[in-house]
Amino acid sequence: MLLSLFGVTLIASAALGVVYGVTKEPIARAEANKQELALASVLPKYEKLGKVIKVLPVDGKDSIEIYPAYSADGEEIASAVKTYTYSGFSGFIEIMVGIDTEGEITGFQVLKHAETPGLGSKMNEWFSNAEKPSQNVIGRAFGDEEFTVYKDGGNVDAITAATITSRAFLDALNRAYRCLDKAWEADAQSGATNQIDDNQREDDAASSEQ
Amino acid sequence: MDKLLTITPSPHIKQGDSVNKIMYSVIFALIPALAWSFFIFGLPAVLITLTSVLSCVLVEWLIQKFIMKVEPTVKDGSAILTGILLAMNVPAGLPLWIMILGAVVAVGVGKMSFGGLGQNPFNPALVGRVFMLISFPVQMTTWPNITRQVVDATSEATPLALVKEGVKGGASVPEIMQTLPGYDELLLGNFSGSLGEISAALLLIGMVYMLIRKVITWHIPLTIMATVFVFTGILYLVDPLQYADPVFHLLSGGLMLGAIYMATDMVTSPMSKRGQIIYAIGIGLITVSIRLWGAYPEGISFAILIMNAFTPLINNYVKPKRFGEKKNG
Amino acid sequence: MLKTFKIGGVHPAENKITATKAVVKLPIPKTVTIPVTQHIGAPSKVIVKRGDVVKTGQIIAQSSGFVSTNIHSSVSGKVLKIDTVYDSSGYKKESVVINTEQDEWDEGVDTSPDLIKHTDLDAKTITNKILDAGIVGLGGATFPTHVKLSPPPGMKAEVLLINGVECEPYLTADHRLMLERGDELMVGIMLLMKALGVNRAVIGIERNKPDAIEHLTTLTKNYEGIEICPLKVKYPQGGEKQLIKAITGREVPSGALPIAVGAVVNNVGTALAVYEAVMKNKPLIERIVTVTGKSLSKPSNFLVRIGTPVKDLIEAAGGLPDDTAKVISGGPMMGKAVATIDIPVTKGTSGILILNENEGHRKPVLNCIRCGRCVEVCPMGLEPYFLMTLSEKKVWDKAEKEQIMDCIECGSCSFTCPANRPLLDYIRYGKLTVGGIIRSRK
Amino acid sequence: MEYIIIIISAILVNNIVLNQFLGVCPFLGVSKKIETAVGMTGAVTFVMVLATIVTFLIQHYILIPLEITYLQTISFILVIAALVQLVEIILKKVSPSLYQALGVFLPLITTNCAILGVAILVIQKEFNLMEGVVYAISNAIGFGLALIIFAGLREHTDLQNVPKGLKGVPIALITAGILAMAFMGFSGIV
Amino acid sequence: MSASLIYTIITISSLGVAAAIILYFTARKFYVYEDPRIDEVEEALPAANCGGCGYAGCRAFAEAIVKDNSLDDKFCPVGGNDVMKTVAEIMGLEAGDQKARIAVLRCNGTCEFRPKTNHYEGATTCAIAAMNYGGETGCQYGCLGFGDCVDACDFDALHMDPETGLPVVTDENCVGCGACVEACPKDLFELRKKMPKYRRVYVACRNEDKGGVAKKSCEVACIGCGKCEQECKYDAITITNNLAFIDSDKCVLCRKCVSVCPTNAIIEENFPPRKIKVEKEAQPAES
Amino acid sequence: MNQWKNFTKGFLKENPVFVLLLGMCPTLGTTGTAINGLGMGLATTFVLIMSNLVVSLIKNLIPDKVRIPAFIVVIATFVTIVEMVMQAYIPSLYESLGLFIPLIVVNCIVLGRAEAFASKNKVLSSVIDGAGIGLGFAFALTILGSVRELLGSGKIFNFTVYPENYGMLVFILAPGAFIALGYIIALINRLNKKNA
Ligand SMILES: Cc1cc2nc3c(=O)[nH]c(=O)nc-3n(C[C@H](O)[C@H](O)[C@H](O)COP(=O)(O)O)c2cc1C
Ligand SMILES: Cc1cc2nc3c(=O)[nH]c(=O)nc-3n(C[C@H](O)[C@H](O)[C@H](O)COP(=O)(O)O)c2cc1C
Ligand SMILES: Cc1cc2nc3c(=O)[nH]c(=O)nc-3n(C[C@H](O)[C@H](O)[C@H](O)COP(=O)(O)O)c2cc1C
Ligand SMILES: Cc1cc2nc3c(=O)[nH]c(=O)nc-3n(C[C@H](O)[C@H](O)[C@H](O)CO)c2cc1C
Ligand code: SF4
Ligand code: SF4
Ligand code: SF4
Ligand code: SF4
Ligand code: FES
Repeated sequence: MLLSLFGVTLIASAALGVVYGVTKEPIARAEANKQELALASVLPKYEKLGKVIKVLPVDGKDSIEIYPAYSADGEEIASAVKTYTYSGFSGFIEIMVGIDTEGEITGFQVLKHAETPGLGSKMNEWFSNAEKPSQNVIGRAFGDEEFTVYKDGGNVDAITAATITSRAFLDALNRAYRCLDKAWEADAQSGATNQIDDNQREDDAASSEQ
Repeated sequence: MDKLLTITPSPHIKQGDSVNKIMYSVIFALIPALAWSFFIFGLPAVLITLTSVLSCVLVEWLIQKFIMKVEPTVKDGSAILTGILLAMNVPAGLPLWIMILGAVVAVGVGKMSFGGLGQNPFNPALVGRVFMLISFPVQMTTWPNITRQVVDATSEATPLALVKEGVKGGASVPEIMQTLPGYDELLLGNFSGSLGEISAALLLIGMVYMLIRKVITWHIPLTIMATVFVFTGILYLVDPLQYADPVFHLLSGGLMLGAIYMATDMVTSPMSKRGQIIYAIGIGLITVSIRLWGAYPEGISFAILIMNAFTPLINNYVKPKRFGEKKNG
Repeated sequence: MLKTFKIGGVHPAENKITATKAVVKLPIPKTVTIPVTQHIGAPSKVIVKRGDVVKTGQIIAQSSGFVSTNIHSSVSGKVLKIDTVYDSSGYKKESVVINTEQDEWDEGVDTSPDLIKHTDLDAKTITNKILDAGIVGLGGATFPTHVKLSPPPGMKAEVLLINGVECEPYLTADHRLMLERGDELMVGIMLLMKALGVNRAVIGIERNKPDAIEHLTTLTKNYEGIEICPLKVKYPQGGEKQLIKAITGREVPSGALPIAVGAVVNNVGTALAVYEAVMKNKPLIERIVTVTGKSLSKPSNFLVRIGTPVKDLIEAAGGLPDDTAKVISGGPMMGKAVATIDIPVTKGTSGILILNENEGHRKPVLNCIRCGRCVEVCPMGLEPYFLMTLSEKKVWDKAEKEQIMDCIECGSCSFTCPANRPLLDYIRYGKLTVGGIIRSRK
Repeated sequence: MEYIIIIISAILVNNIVLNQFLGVCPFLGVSKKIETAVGMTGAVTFVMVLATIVTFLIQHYILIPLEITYLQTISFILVIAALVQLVEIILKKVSPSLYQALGVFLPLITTNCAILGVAILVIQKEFNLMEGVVYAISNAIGFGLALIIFAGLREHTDLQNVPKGLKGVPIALITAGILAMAFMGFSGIV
Repeated sequence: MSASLIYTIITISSLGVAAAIILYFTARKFYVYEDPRIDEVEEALPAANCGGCGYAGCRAFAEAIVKDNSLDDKFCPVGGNDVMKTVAEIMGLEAGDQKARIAVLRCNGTCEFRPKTNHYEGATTCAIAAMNYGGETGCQYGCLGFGDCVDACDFDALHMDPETGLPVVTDENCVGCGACVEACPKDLFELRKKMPKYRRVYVACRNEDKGGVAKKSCEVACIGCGKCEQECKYDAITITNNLAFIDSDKCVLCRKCVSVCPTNAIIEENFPPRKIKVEKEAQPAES
Repeated sequence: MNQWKNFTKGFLKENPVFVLLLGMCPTLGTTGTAINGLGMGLATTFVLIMSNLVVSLIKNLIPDKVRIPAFIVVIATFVTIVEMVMQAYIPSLYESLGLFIPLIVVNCIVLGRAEAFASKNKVLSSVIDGAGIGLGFAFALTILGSVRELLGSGKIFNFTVYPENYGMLVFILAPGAFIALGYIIALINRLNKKNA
């Protein structure tokens, strides 16, 4: 009795192990693919990516990842920032946003969210609608002021009946820019070390990895 | 014997009240408030109400005639009442096609699917309203501007929504209050909102009428109001900057409409008086919780629906005092 | 504050048309039909046969058990046949049909109108005389009175309540009886008290009979231990449990008998019958019947022999009106509609009510709107709408748990329902079935 | 505060049955009578907490260290199945009365998505053990709340004259839908 | 990769085996006696534990079956009829080989034959009407016509004929379950032996009144005259309380009694038409 | 048994969703759109076919006492395989189905079929049974998904039928799932009755 059960589990687990072995690569590739697709969709045409920079914002638990992109001639043209917010209607939202060296948004893509279908879930289309300048964020530049919705005295039209999501969305974008800004500053100061020190009480721990 | 005698079991006589009379008294009690909203919102309100009532009645009639194949009973007035209450729960200017969908859901899903009058566990008008609110959040929260001096037709938020948005935006309640209509206006209804939530005073007059006609008893409406008053009162005392005062909560939003006309729907509320009090307290607490902490600015519709769901349980566990029961026997 | 019971109750229009009509003695009919089941309990055994000659007051059917009683001939004459005949139950029942010849009374019956006040009989003898005389409760239930007077071992009556409430609309038989036969009634009550061994009796009378209250109050001065208790007008105050609650403030527990709270309730008519049986040796062969109705030309109170055809009563009251919809044996709340007026008056017939087309029909039944009015008016604190549904869907276990057996069938629920639900119809059916289930469990 | 958010969220806002669609089969299956619903709630609470703890330990002390987290599904279900059976056997012997009240529901629970679902969600949401337990209890309560209310509603509608075609399951589902609609009023509270 | 394969195998196998061992020992230690049939029945069930049967899982279902020792109202939607048949075998609950029966209505008191004597307005169920009185006609034994029987039939075998006011049995659908017999407060249904082509001869009356009275209330009432009893060579007919009864186990369908009945109280059904038509005009059309 | 009948019974007469009411969680949880419903249905079908196949193969090797655990292991294995394969090759669907993929393992239909059918029948019938029931399940999910998608956002399989503005959001959300399924089942009951 035990033996046959043992046999079944043995075969089953062996089969699993094998399938795992087979799919391990494709799974990893799929993940990477997704990342690449996202990057490609938010950045202007680029030749190669630089080292990933991780910046931990003061008001967040996790770091934000910055992917600098370079043109063929090695010049940095823009950065993709994987940013997030916790203030969505249903909490966590993760967004990949591309920002060029001028601080202009080149594109964005919502990677993860749990907003209400039909309401908050419309972020992707809403904020990139080229026909509606009041709600489109692509092409807009971050300046001294942060993006906010009209309701809060800002300049972006919120998704109808989903102000909360819209606020969260803009919050994530703003965070992305702040971190990127920090990274640039640090870059400017300490050259290649990527070591950033925080003078606008933004951040205290940042590091770079492969 | 040339004429046949009639046989029925006893009793052989009847008290005069009938379902029709009850329903039409409620409709009658609603007339002042309804007329006022016609005056305030003008033609759109009339259209909305007509559409709603007609759709409700038609849906009921069609279902009874062609699907259930029974003698239609639309004359009893309950569908008309559902229609009026449904209309009073939406903003004037709501696209009529949404109104029709809402009526179909209210009567078709909320009432007739369960077998018609008296069989439904949930308040049909509220099923319709919540359905519309969830499905068409934009249209359902676009309130027409009634400060008639302003020409443009942009929407105006209701006092409750203004407070909620304001608090979220970091303002304190007293600051927001200054921009809002005063209590006298809330009482008389000179501010924006659904058709039926604009005049607390006229709704209260209707309540008095229904109490006198013994269509409803005081237990449900007054308990709800008292619960809301006490709950918001406590919060107000704790932090007047965060929370609006209890009178504001009583007079604003659909509280009056809900407490007087919708929570009292006998079909969907508990039978025993003790049960009704529990039910009403539940409605009060949930309403305030949703108002203060939920996503919706107004919570009475949901609160009533939720307590409707509890009604069978309450009926099951809270029984009237039996004759000969041990307690104080 | 006038006394009354606490839970529920309704107030139907009283319509006591005949309240001022003195009782008229009806002539003896040509034939009488005397069913052998005129009481709750086992049917009596017929002891006469076709062609026998019987005298007025002679036993023609004998008690066949403890809860049963004797039945006497109400006329003298020849037994025509023993047959099954419709009675107010709507079914054919075994009956003795007698052709009246003259009015010759059985020996020993004192037919004189003199009032006899004193007797030395002991409790046991009184009870036996009551059994012999075939006395059953005249308040409607026709429960053999001797059974009530013999409390089960361990129980002791403390107070006798006399039911002069007559809360049914229209009926005035008890009212007239209290006005016209007050002294005999008082003696009857004294006898009942003696039989029960109690020294206190309370007559409950609703306030809509002020003359009766006044009359009896003056009489009580001569009779020790009897009090009058005026009550608020509220149906079903005459219900045994409600009356006990109203007068003594005690609640008979669910499923228990009145004796559990030390009370025995008897109707005023029963008390009068007891007087006649004990003091005059006169068995229960006649009773007062109210014949009434809005369309009737001569509504009256009659004193009639048991077995008289109802038709005769209606004739005497002016004949059946053309717009008659319903003929009811009893009052409008608890009486039984009858299919034909060819039925006899029995011991339980307290009234014949004729309803016209306007009031005599039921309205179309609508869905229950759960307004809770039936719950509000139920004097037993039940939930009639729910009991009806449970009976309709045959959920018997739950119906039992919801105490369907406590229903006293007063009809307040059906009376009040705005949706015209036949609540009591179904509850009765439920009671019947649940009662059967309970009995079969034992 | 964290805990309060977890609790309110699991019970009201993201109710496991009405909002997350876990455990719908028993929700429809054992809601015909209020008493059964109460018993089921007890059993689910018990098993859900136990299963969450055990699977949490397996995840963190076996699967993660050995880097074989892809075995989550199979190992969790095995453990839950065994656990339920174990509890059942022991309960039957130790406390027949408790078994009568809760135990009879145990087999039903193995194939209840809610148990496995919550176990997996606890891992996905990266709760620590304590949070996981609170989450499990709250979900069980949320399940029970929905189930008992629903049982009440069904006992009620079963006695009504529901049109023939809708009798039984269809009307139960519609009722559940309206109930879910009502519960949406809580959205946004946390 | 190979390491993880090994871990995989070890983990799963040991989990599985450990679970099995622990279960085995606990099961022995905590053994409780139970009716072995519970196990057998459970075995037969699909073990889906879905609760579709309305019980808390397959085991609870099995326990309920064994405890009630009946399969009424019990059905496993996953397993379907096959499984239920197996369960029935285990429980020894097979319907036995009873003779096939079919329901007949022993009343032919249509509106035409039986004049109304009053008008009923109470709750429209036979049970309640019967509690209150004998019925709308002079015959207190006859059909009340509110269709309690129709409601009771689960097999669509009964419907009310609006013309006659009587229920009609659809022969093909009737399975002889007897629900209608239970339901009728007037005890009008009888389960009779099923004969070829649904043929039958029976007394469609339950009136026990004396002849004259019976005839007065209903034209086709059995008056208890005894002619059929004399005519029947097979002793199938007995008369008690002024009422004839044909025992379906003895009746050979010769139909002699039908022609002698003076009130047409005996009905023959599903026979080919007779050669000479004996004024049978009044008979209602067979279903 | 007639294999064709064996195959088709899962569509209407013994449809796991509409008639047997099993596997309700994925039915409701994954049918926000038709495509998700179809995906979920097919994933389940795969597991059903494979587990039925294996179970009917090994049915004689497994002693009764450990039958259930063994079956669970078999099913869980295939579920995990589906999980990994989907993750590798159709990651977007994998993400939108989320939790419900591992939950196939507790779907009553799968174990129920293994127990009730595969453990008692030959390999071929078992596979056909699995395919029939599985496709019936997929069929049901697709129908429900289409109805919800259509009513909720005016699309079917992402193909716009009417403008999204007119969609009733509630049907994409939880309540709509219950309500839509309720009416569909009522309809199917009626159809089944007519056919019967
Ligand atoms: C069930 C439900 C889902 C909602 N989903 C979202 C959402 O995803 N995003 C959002 O910003 N608001 C959502 N809301 C609406 C908000 O709670 C709030 O009403 C709105 O954001 C504020 O209104 P406004 O945007 O019209 O100013 C939802 C509300 C409910 C009841
Ligand atoms: C089976 C039975 C036994 C009874 N036994 C007694 C009894 O022992 N003592 C008594 O006082 N009444 C007894 N009663 C009478 C009832 O209490 C009651 O008076 C009677 O049913 C009539 O009441 P009603 O007219 O209010 O319906 C008995 C009644 C029944 C049905
Ligand atoms: C609802 C209801 C109303 C009754 N009303 C009266 C009444 O008005 N007068 C009366 O004497 N008995 C009435 N009775 C009968 C009493 O309950 C009780 O049986 C009777 O008074 C006992 O006396 P008896 O046995 O002498 O008839 C009523 C009973 C019921 C159930
Ligand atoms: C006091 C009272 C309040 C009512 N309130 C409502 C209501 O809020 N919504 C509604 O649809 N019908 C209402 N009705 C009408 C009716 O009871 C309702 O349509 C039933 O629920 C239909 O079965 C009300 C009726 C009364 C008597
Ligand atoms: S009085 Fe009538 S309508 Fe009201 S609850 Fe009772 S049965 Fe229903
Ligand atoms: S008849 Fe029965 S249920 Fe109805 S009110 Fe009277 S006691 Fe209550
Ligand atoms: S209830 Fe049963 S016996 Fe009667 S007709 Fe229907 S199937 Fe035949
Ligand atoms: S046969 Fe019996 S149950 Fe059927 S309608 Fe006639 S009386 Fe009612
Ligand atoms: S699929 Fe059955 S409980 Fe979730």
